[in-house]
Amino acid sequence: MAEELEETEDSLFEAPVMAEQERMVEAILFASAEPVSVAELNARMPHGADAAEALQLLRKRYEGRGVRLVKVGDAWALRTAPDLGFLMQREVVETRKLSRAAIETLAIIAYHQPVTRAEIEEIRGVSVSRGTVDQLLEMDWIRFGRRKMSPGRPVTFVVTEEFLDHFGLESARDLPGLKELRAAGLLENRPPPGNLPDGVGVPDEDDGPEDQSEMFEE
Amino acid sequence: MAEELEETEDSLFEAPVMAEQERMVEAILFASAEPVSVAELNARMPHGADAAEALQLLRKRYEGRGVRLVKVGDAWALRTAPDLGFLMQREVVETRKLSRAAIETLAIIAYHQPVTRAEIEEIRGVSVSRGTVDQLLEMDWIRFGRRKMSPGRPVTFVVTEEFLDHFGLESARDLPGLKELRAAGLLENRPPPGNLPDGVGVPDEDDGPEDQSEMFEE
Amino acid sequence: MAEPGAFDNVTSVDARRAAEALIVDVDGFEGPLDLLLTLSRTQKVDLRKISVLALAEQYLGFIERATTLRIELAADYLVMAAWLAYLKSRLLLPPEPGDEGPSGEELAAHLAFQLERLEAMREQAASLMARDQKGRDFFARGIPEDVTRTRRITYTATLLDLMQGYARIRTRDEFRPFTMDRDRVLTMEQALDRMRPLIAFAGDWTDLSSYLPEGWGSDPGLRRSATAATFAATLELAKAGDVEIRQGETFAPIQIRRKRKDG
Repeated sequence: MAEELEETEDSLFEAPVMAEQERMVEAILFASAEPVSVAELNARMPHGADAAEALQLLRKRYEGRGVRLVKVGDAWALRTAPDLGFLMQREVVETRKLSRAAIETLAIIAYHQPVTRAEIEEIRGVSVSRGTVDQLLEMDWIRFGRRKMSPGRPVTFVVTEEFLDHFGLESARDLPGLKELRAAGLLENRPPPGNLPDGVGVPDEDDGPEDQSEMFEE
Repeated sequence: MAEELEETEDSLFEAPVMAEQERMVEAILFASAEPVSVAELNARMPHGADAAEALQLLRKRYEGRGVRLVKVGDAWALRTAPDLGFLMQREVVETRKLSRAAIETLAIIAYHQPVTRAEIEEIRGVSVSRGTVDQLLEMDWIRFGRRKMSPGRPVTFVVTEEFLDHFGLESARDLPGLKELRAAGLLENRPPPGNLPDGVGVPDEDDGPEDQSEMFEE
Repeated sequence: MAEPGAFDNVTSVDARRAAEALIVDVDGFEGPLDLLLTLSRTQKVDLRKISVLALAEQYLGFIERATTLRIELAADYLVMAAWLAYLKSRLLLPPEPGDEGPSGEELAAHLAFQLERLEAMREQAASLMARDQKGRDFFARGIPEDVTRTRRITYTATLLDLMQGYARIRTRDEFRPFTMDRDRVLTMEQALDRMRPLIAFAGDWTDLSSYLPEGWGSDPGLRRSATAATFAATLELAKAGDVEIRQGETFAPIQIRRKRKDG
């Protein structure tokens, strides 16, 4: 600010005029739908005005602000500062239910951790898609555990703190056991009446096309 | 959770953050031709930001500049200084000339809102054509307000944020002469004594005594 | 009441000439009230001091001359003329005994109020249009930047989903003798037996429908029975103070959760 004052004093009698010219350039650039050249600015401003000088003052004024004066070809324009580009977006968050494949994979990891991918596939009876595991990793509900001391030293998966937090569990051991699940009717020995164990034992293909559609089921 | 709390605490005590918030508000308002509400600003700015405070700083910063920060209803906008309008011939958009009926109807809605069509007709002494109302609706200067709690539950009209923006008003309460008109009783919905001829003093079913208190309530 | 001065004013040459000029322009008026307001200006007084009686005279004189000149007037002008003639008589004649209704003064006062209000609105309309206007005197940003809306999707699941998912897998491996001993009805006792252990894990609001036994959801008949039994069981549990029930609106999904016990 002080620096600017000095500068204005330097320009002697024209000082107030130049400040006014700066206002004019500012207003024209703000309202114009396109960048404006110096010639055009001079043509629009009162006779004798020096748009080039006013532009320099304006450029300095906007230094470090949320908006900056930029040169576009031969013309000038006011643009929002590049580092604030993220403000020009608005994020809409949408919550969707996890797919059945992901839930089952997650359940197996929770009940059997640390568990390898091969073990998950064995339990589920179908292969586990990369996408499902990635999704759970990304959600921070599972993470890599220690490698198994078995041939190939496969990686294992375990559930995370975030997982426990989301499901309101103190530890994975708090998950209801098989006995409780059975008592709760979630583990039935008998097939549901009416139809055959469809829907209970359907081996769902992780990568199959129907699985994709399941991804977004409610 | 704990991490997030820490972060918020940090930002509360960091001095330069408000200057940064001011830049952000500046950038967002600069990028928008429409007024932006404080809620929208806060939603777009990082968590914990206080747009209201940043706006005060910004308003001060733009005082006397070629562009200024104005309040429009609950929202804020940057607009060129009115005294520089002469530089902007190029930007002037020729608007359809409003008829006298439209202008008067607009003024009546602004000063008497929420107001029913019957009330407008009573004040003007003539029926309000559909075209007039449609034109004002189309220009986004008026909109439908709440229905009146009187027989027939007639719709009412109120002025919009666009109206305030167009005429440089902070709120409908800032309409010039509003206080004087109210003091003079000219904004009252005074029912005519007995019967007046049709179209002149039609005692319309909608006018209730509550009208005055309804004026500009939010 | 009539003020003699103002009344004389009407008969003055000036006023008559003005009124005659108006006739030519009769189409330019927006109805009788507008005409009355214009006429009232010839009285050259504040509207608050206007003589309504004189104004009525002016208006009636105007209508009369228009008729002589064979200018067709819209019906509402004539209705107003009739009313003003009535008003005039009310103002000039003493009220008849037992006459209900508003007095001439009250009617005159209201007309004066209407004129004053219309005049005020006209003035406000003019001053409104004289204000600095956007797009004429001040301007909005010429190069607005679009706000891009990005969609972020988060996925969620409940503990019940997890348990059911696990149960689904585990039951696959177990031996399932096919028995025919169950009919197509779920009893409330069965639903209750099923719900009791389950609700221990229902800390969050969960749709009642997710408590239906596996396999009872697809067939409409089974689903009806299971839903009814489960709902009845839920009411039973709520009565016992074990669960809370809520429903957002009519026909919205019914949701339940375990009732948190203090201590």
